[in-house]
Amino acid sequence: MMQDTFEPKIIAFCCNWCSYAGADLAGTGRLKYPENIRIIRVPCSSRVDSALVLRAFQNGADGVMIAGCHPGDCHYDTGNYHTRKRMMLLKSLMEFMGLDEERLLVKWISGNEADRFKDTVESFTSKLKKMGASGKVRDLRCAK
Amino acid sequence: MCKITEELQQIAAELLKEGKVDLVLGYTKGEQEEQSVPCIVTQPEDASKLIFDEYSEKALSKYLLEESFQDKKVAIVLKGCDQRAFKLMQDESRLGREDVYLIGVECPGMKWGEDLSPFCLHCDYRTPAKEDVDSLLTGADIPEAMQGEPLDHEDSFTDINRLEKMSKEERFEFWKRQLNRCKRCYTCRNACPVCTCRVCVFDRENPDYIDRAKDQMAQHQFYHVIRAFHVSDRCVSCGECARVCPEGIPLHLLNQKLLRELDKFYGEYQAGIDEVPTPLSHANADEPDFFGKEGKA
Amino acid sequence: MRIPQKTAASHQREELADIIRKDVRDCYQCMKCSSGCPFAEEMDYMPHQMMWLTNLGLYEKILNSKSLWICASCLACSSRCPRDIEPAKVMEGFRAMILRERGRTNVSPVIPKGVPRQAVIANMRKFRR
Amino acid sequence: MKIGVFICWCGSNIKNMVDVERVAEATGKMPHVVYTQDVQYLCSEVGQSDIGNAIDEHQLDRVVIGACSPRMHETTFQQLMNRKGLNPYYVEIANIREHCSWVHTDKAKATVKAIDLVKKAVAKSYYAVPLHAESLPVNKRALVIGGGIAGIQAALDIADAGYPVDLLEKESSIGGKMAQFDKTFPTLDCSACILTPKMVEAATHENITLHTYSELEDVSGYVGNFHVTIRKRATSVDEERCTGCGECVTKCPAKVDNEFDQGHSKRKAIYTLFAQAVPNKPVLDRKNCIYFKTGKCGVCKKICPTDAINYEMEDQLIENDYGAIIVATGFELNEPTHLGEYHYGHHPDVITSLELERMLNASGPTQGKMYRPSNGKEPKRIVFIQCAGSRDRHDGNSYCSKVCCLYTAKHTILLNEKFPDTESYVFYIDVRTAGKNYEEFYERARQMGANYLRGHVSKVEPLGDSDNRLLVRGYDGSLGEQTEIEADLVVLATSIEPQQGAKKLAGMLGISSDRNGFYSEAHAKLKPVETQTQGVYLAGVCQGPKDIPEAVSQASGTAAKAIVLFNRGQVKGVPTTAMVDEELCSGCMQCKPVCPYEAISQEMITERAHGKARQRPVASINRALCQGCGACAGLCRSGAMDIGGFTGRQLLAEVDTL
Repeated sequence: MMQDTFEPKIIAFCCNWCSYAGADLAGTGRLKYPENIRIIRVPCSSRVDSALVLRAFQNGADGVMIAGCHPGDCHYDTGNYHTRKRMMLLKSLMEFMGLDEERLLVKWISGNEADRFKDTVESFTSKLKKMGASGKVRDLRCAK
Repeated sequence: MCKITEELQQIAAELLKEGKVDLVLGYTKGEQEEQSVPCIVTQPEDASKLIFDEYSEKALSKYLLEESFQDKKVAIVLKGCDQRAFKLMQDESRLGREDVYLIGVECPGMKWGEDLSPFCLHCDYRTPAKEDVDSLLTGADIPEAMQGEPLDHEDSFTDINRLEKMSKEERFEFWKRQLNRCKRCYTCRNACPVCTCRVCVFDRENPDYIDRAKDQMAQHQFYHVIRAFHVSDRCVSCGECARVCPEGIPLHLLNQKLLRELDKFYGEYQAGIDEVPTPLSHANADEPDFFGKEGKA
Repeated sequence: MRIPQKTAASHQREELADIIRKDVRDCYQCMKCSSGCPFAEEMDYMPHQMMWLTNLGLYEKILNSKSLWICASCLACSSRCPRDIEPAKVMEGFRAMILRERGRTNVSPVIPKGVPRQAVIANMRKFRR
Repeated sequence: MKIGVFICWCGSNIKNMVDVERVAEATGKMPHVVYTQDVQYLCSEVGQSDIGNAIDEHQLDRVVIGACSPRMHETTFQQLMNRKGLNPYYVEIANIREHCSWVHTDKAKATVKAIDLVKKAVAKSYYAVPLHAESLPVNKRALVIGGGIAGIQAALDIADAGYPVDLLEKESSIGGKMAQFDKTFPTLDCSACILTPKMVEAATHENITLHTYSELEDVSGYVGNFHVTIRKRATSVDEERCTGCGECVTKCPAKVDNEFDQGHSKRKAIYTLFAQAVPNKPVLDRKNCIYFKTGKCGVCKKICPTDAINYEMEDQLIENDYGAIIVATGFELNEPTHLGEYHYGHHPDVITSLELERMLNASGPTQGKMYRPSNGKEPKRIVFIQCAGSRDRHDGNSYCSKVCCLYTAKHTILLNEKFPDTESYVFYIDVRTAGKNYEEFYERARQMGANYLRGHVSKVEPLGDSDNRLLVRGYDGSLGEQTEIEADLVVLATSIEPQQGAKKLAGMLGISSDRNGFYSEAHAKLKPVETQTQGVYLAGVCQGPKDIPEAVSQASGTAAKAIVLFNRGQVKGVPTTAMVDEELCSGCMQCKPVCPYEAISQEMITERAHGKARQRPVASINRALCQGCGACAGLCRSGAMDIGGFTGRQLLAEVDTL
């Protein structure tokens, strides 16, 4: 079965102050989660623009995760308010174009929520496994 | 000859004669009856070339950025939506108000082939505000369909509703069908009066946003999503992007969809009428959180 | 209830203070006395309310209340009062004031069912003449 | 470009789950990678010297590390780069411990992931740009806005440290609200007795300049370099000449309600705010002056022995540069007229706590005598209503005003002490006594006879008797019944609110306010006196309701922050700030409102095009202010805005390798 062998590729943009720290804490706590995720460090979730997300999908990412501080906790005060506004629009446009907006996950994970980080990665990975490979935005010639 | 055209010619001739402006940027009749094209008049006697009718769709304000218009005093003809575009350019420091003489005209609604543009049906800013322009010409022949209250967004952009009701796969197929026709001629971008970047990201070689994706479909999706984003909150609802598309792709639906979402969650905002900052340039704690515990993510 | 213009006279307050040797002003209405009182359900004013009426100077209400006589003097309230006011003692004080003023006891002895012997004996003490 | 890749074992921490040799081998094949090595402990001295030697030997100009989280040892490696004469931002770290070896269980898969992560870092390093932190000199002069107790304290602390301070006050005297109070809880110190010496000290301190009757007109600049314009309103009294003899005040024929006494007394049109005012020189209130209204009068001018009255005096604009700004603008009290059920404004015997405070004050309108405004008689029974407008979402402020519980306890104590035959009834929802010795103080109030009734008052109405008394309808939670009290005087504990002009000031200073209009601190726990704008600090109630000791300690906190800044003498920004590509930027300034630090401004550049020099606007980053969040870069359509260390090109490179 396809589902059994398919390993989704996940690119995660984690803000340096909360979510990246949360992922670090998951490591320090030796929590275990699937290997599918590749984390890219950004100063703040608001640094991520829609071009980066689309580019990740084009490159064959089956899921993209953007993780930032909880609203109100942003290291830069307002960054994640911008993130949620921009990403809501991107998701609704993706949905409108018939793309799988579920493949873009926006999550607030604080620096001490190692469990939340682990749970998020686990559930996102298993969801993407069920959904199968992303083909709709994928640039086939880019795929390795 | 309609009243506005008559007055327009008169004003243009006067402005040129008195030396108040170096040139007048307006419309003249094209080769076909159902076509009006941009036209520059520099001599008072040529003012009679100028016309204004329901085919004068092209937004002229972006011409002002071109090199040949620099350091010149220009008079420009603006419909309601054009004036919004002008105001936005002004707010975004792309041009100053001082050297431009604005001739506002009442718009009778623009034709998309036989029909009226859905943008015009929805438009409640056909005529520029009097205080925003130097002369205002009114008295257009308003077609019956536009005489009442403007239509709601939902009632004029019915295609969005139709698409929203489809299944995801149907929507995908729809856009695949549409976007596969795209030749990336960039006419939509060039016609858009708010696409005013000095260098468009899609014209940049490094990082090369386009060349990387060799697959047509993926490229088109990329281009149109990004363009819709760049325009979204700044769209002045002129409808030029869709009208000029040689392949007839209804790509205005993308940014109108975004506009609808913005209005729904962050309150109505009309670029070029309401004051800047535009909705995407600010964010605060009180806005809805879609990604919290109970959010749709 | 309207708080009357004239509350307890100072001689009454002094009399009470004299008997109980406690300052009811210390009461901050935590209601622990009422929460532990075995007879609170039977009372018209619960112990904390008695304390409160004392503070407000509404002695008439206290002197006419059933609660004074339902109180079994089990001293649960007193032993638990975080302010050391000993509500049982305050009750006793009012009873004493009534008993001093002969003829005032117009309350009939009430002995609810299932009352422990100790309470009955306590009642005997109260109604002794 | 010569890149060296170093993979750390971290003892067994990485090596046990990741095949480090394979990672080194795989990344070694990437373009520009000239050297790879796996090392037992990269952070150790041995590891560091291994990297150093490789840099020397192979002339490496970029270093990629596969090790623990960059949050752990980024600075260690950056310092190494510095020592080797390379820019610290030429080192890139792949997190193969916290994000890989520690969280995975399948060695083969973890090794593949580690290779990906290191490759990603190598790709990112291709586009690395050297970065430097900007440092700017600090102007060692502080501005304190607000001359209340918090402002005075902050000014005194900074001045004592030897730095000049300007103290700005909009009224004609410093002192603020505390000057209006009678006694202070929980010690019952006389407010004036402890405040006045501080006021005098501030006025006479060699490092403090007072600007009374002045307001903030404009602020520009940033931490260390604020440029401020102060508007000194025309007092019509020449400060130099005036001796403060008070002759003009005595003779002035115009009488108006005295705001300082909450309207319970009259003052003249030319007046000093209160007897102990600092500076003790009168100001002329032009709105109520007969001369200014009719052109006739001029008594003050005639009577003044030093000819100090100047009707032609104009507002003065004073410009100054400061390194730090302390905001101590305090609060206002809500006028409870909108709470119709309390009858405030309709019956003279319903007053606010501040009015009572003035009445009790020995230097107040009644010299400390209590009276009923309706008939002047002494009140015998006083009802206090707590939370009148506070903790009221419906018709007031949802927050707690914090000080009312204690000052009401104080009022009942003072009343009991001064007028033993008055009765005090207090209707409350909760009594909050969090503070040193506050519980004891509250106990004392109850001890001394205050009757606390738990329940909110629903209605105050005139009783309609000959004495014009009031009937207070409430509920007594203890007795569990509705309770009515006939009262001679009803006192409302009104809600503390931000100053009317708070929002405008916030806009000028670039600081934010919370939903209630109080200024927001940078972090609720750990940065309680800082704001999001560097160099602007918060003291006192402008940040949220608080009592005097809290306001004073917060003020000293702000002073410490300012002094630290001045001692350091320069501000150092973060190196990873935003950068503008002026070629691409059209100066649309959409990025400006996005920036939480007001670090983006518009700047004109001159450009030669078609043989002509032309001016055009572009966005410009103040690198001392920018903290490098990248919200601007995430929005910029043309890609003109970028973030050092996280450029669009670098992030794309990372995405592209995965």
